[in-house]
Amino acid sequence: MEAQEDLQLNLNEESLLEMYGLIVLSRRLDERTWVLHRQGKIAFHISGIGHEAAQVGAAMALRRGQDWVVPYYRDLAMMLALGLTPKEFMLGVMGKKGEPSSGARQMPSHWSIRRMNVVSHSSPVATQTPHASGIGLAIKMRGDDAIVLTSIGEGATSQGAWYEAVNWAAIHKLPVVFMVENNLYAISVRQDRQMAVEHVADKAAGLGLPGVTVDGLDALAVHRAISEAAARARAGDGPTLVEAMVQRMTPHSSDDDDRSYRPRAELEALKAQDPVRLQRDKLMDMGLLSEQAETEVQERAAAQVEEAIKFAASAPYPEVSEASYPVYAGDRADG
Amino acid sequence: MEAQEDLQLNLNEESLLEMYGLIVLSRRLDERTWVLHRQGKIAFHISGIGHEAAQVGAAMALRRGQDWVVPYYRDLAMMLALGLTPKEFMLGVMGKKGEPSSGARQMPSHWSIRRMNVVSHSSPVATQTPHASGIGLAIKMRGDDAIVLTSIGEGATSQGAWYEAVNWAAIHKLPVVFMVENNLYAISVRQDRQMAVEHVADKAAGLGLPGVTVDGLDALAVHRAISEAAARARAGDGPTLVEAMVQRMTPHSSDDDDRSYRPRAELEALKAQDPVRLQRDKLMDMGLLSEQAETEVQERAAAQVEEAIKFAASAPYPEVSEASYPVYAGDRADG
Amino acid sequence: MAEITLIEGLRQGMDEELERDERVFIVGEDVGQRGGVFRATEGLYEKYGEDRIIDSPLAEDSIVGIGIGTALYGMRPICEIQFADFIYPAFNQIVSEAARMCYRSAGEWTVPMVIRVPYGGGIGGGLYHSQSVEAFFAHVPGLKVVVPSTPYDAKGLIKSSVRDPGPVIFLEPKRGYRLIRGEVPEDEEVLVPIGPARISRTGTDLSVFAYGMMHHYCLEAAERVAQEGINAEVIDLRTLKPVDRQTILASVAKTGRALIVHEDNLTGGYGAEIAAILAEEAFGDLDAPVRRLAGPDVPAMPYSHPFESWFMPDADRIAKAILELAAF
Amino acid sequence: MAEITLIEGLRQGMDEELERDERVFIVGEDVGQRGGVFRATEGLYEKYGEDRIIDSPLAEDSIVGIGIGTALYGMRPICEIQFADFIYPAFNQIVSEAARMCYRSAGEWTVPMVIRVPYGGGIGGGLYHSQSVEAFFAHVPGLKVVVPSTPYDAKGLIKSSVRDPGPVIFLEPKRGYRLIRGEVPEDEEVLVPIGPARISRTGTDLSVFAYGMMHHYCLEAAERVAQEGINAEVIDLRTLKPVDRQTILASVAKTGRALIVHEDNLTGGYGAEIAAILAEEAFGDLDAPVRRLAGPDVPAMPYSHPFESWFMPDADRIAKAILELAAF
Ligand SMILES: Cc1ncc(C[n+]2csc(CCOP(=O)(O)OP(=O)(O)O)c2C)c(N)n1
Ligand SMILES: Cc1ncc(C[n+]2csc(CCOP(=O)(O)OP(=O)(O)O)c2C)c(N)n1
Ligand SMILES: [Mg+2]
Ligand SMILES: [Mg+2]
Repeated sequence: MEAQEDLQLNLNEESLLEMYGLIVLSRRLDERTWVLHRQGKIAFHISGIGHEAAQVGAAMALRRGQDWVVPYYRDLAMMLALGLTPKEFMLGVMGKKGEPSSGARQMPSHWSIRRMNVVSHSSPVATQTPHASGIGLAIKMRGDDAIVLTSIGEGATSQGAWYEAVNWAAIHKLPVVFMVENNLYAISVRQDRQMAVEHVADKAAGLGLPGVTVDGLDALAVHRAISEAAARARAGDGPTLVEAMVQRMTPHSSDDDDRSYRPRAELEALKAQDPVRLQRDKLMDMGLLSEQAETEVQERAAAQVEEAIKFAASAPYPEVSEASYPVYAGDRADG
Repeated sequence: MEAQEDLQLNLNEESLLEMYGLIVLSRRLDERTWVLHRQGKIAFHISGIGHEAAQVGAAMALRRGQDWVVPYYRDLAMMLALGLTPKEFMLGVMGKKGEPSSGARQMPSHWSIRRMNVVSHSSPVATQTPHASGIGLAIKMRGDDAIVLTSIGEGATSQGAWYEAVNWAAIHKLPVVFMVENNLYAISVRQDRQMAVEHVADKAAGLGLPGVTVDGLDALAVHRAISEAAARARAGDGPTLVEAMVQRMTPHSSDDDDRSYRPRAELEALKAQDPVRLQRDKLMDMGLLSEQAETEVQERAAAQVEEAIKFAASAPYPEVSEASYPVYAGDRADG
Repeated sequence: MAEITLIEGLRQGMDEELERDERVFIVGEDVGQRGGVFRATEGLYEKYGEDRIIDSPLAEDSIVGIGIGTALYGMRPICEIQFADFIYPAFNQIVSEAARMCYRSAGEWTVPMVIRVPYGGGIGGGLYHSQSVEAFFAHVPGLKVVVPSTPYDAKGLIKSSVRDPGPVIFLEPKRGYRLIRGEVPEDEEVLVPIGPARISRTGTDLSVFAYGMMHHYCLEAAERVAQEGINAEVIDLRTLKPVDRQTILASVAKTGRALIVHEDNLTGGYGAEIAAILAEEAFGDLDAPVRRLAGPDVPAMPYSHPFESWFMPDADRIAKAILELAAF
Repeated sequence: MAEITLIEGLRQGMDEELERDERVFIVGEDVGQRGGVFRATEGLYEKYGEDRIIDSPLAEDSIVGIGIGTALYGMRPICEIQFADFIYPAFNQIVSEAARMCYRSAGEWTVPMVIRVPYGGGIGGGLYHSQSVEAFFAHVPGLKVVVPSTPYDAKGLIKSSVRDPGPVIFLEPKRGYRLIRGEVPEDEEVLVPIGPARISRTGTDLSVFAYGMMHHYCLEAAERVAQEGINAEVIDLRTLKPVDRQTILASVAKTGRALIVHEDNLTGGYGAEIAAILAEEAFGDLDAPVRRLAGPDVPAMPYSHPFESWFMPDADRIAKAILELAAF
């Protein structure tokens, strides 16, 4: 029923399949990157496995290229939905020349896609949230037709900076959607050591904006929630906090080993709720995805991934001379 | 009725009169300090006028000398209730030798009374709140029979540090009472530019602890609210946020001129709700304060204030040699 | 030409930039109706309205963080930190974000913003209303750090800072706001470039480097020692980062002696970098040790009046240091 | 004697102090079951329980602020900041509060606490997992700043830091955690006092000052140049604040030449203070300019492998600098 509504209101058949294709692509790319790491071919990976449905659902609720996005490191699927190519991702993973988000200066998965209004973010968590509110303020000052979505993990909402930023948006009714990807863990720290509220969305009440919790394993549910929040923002009714309940199906990053803090049975149980499978089943139930189409989606994704790896592996490392600039706007190699 | 309850439950006649005496003393001291400033005899004063009832009500809900207090700069009346003498206050105001809170290193009204477990605080707002939670944590770790009360203005609750600190206390159910003295202004900035919630107490919901708003012009109401919060804390049930609605009846400080941002009529209206008069009327209604007793209270306060001024005015300035220590614990003049 | 105060120079500069470029706006605590606690933005709220002169909540990290967001979108924020002492909550946004944004995005994103910071002692502000913070920021690549000491430079440098394509920490010697007066032309645009130092008194016997209020005390001291036959060159550094090495080295090549004066704590203070540059690059020119005269290594300027004078270098102490160095 | 790693030295030191004094506890992100992201606290949660090895929320200002509160009450917190790069949110509590508490209360309140900070590059951490932050804190009166470079010093200095009556910023060269091994006696208590530097290689031709990982590269470089007949003295500063002036000045009095090496950015870095001390107090002893070899003035160490090597001083570059300086 709700899915039918989506079909009518926001998403046509094509975009539902696009959504699924992106989710699959993200998963394949992500899994393959873990393999590269195990093979010793790359130094670091931080994964979005288990978050994909929420991210793609969110991205597709935006007017891509018009609205602004201030993401965080787990947002591979969101970035793919916003136009990051697998090749670009792989350049970043391998620290190769021309990597578009930072010129190979940042660790992998520190996004920036200028052409899509995706703003550069850093590693210190929650630093991006005030930027999003600032962008919202600027949009309001300029009277532009845009909104901004920013994402973050539930753990990082413990940072004072996060509260300050959301507070700004609430006071000034800024066109911002604060999306929290709640996977219940911040590295090893569980939500109950992170906050005393049951849902991150409960924090909204203390800041004076609406807060909703949504099933982040369901791309359509997230799409709906973010669409509603975006509509509020566009209408001048201010920000919304949307908490998507997702699951971290991997260790925190390739540097992590989760065995000391995460019961194996818990991890096993997550697999029964794998968002990729859930979306596939849903589309099949809706009659939008045939077995054959599914095979094609998978094959297309796999091919794109392999092509990206080949491309990035043969790309050169940056010249050392590039490292010394631009410290200041306008700096050039020869300056 | 409620007052009768107070009389029975927490406060006897004597302590109600003590409370009133402290409120009057604080007001006289505070007013006289403004006069000293106008006379050019002192450089700076920051006033608690309009906050006295809330502060004394709160302080008397503590077991003074056993519980801990982490105050802020407006808490003159609270400090008097905790044992600060008018002489000590005046030494601070005049920056004289032996000023007990900082040895004349800090500006006036930056409290610290070691003997009463009143912790030194600084000027940057909200820095004290994590200290209070930390003290709460230490009390819990040691299993001691104490609680901690910390106060702050409503504006300063916009600081990220404040949220982080309250969050800690909520997660660990620490024995902390977070008291907010809401006078609706942060220098010139009104509450509606500071937060999007109606009451600071609403912030509690987002942090997972109880929050209450109480009439801060009524010492007994505040006494009751803080007593309840303190009882919860002692029982191991965790922190409470108590917002006392008070009024700032003066400019922010002697450096401020509020004419550009505060309507004169608004200030006039406050006078009808002067907490000192309200307490007096209440005690008279209760039959606890005669006209003659009132005169005595006033005279006693005035005498104490004059004595303090005389004492501090004739006290020496600190030796310059004192200024160079103690930078590190244990440093001495001769080190 | 009109004689105006340092704070008036600042206000004029901001006013002109607000007028010139509608992307420019001001954000900070009490900058609106109150006109700032020092009245630097007085009248601007009335002229430009609450959408461009914005009272922030009491949260410095957000003042800078929000400012960065608007700058990424193309605005030109002027963020006011009420006192330098209260900039630390914003340290993360300034150092991790504003300073590193351009480099970390290989130049794709830049943060054109000014962070105005009244700093320094001598106003009865005690430990937390008197601090100097330049050493922290002058250490951070990606930031520029500017300190005007005259009304002319205040006006000219704030305007250049607003136009700079990156983040500028603009330190205002608050004791000089009304104390320092100077002529500023009314009929021409005043722009002072970020970068060059200014030789405010030429001399031959030794070089004195300073900025902000200390620069004025150094000039005073130089006049005093002139009566004893010592001819000091005084240099107002004006831009601390990037620092004007040429002017510094040329002066010491001429005089052979260097004294650096600041009111911030000595150890690890800004003077250390100047001394290090000289120790490295002026070795052959130096006829005497490089001297630093600075605030003592106590946490900050204490309140009581005798303490404050004890902390703050003044013309007397500077003159004494000059004489000692000249006699080396 | 057992040969152990630097991180094992640290862990042993903390373990012994937790055992000795029940007021000691550890607080930080992932320090509990996870044993810290670098495993510095591994096993301690199991041994001392969740009440003494506390996983904090993801909020550094509160880690330090809560720590201060417990210290005021009489506890002895060891606060872990996961990476130096993430210490800036806590800058206000460290600088405004921990550092100034003793002075501002005329000694009535003190903050005995250790803030452990893994720092430095060479681990593929890119811009935000490689930073060095010592210059900021070495500028702040009221703080002590300590950097061990060996397992012995790691153990001995962490124990002394826990026992210190004031706040200690304890910087850990994380690249050396497992790389650096050394002997540490098992049957006697290891305590290394805060303050004294250590001459780790005596020499006569020039003095090399360093700390952390750079100290090891300096030793390596010194061995290399020895083959070319240059006899360098290498000094591990160990405590950056308060710094051991005597040892520094005595060494330069002997050698007449000084090279300072650190991986933090050059300008306004810690080396500036050492250079300034020498320029001021060793003028008569210096036979050559004071040289600084440091990370370049870009915002931080970039990620890509060639960039990382470009940023970080290594034995080659240090050897080259030694030879140049010796030849001056
Ligand atoms: C200011 C800061 N402190 C610590 C870290 C180290 N760190 C990186 S991710 C992380 C946990 C984040 O958890 P959460 O916000 O829940 O996001 P998730 O990774 O679960 O998606 C931590 C502690 C950091 N990046 N920034
Ligand atoms: C971090 C910081 N920023 C700014 C200031 C300057 N300042 C001092 S008091 C104040 C307003 C405080 O308002 P509120 O918290 O409501 O307390 P009130 O003074 O009204 O009691 C401001 C902005 C400060 N002391 N600390
Ligand atoms: Mg999480
Ligand atoms: Mg207020």
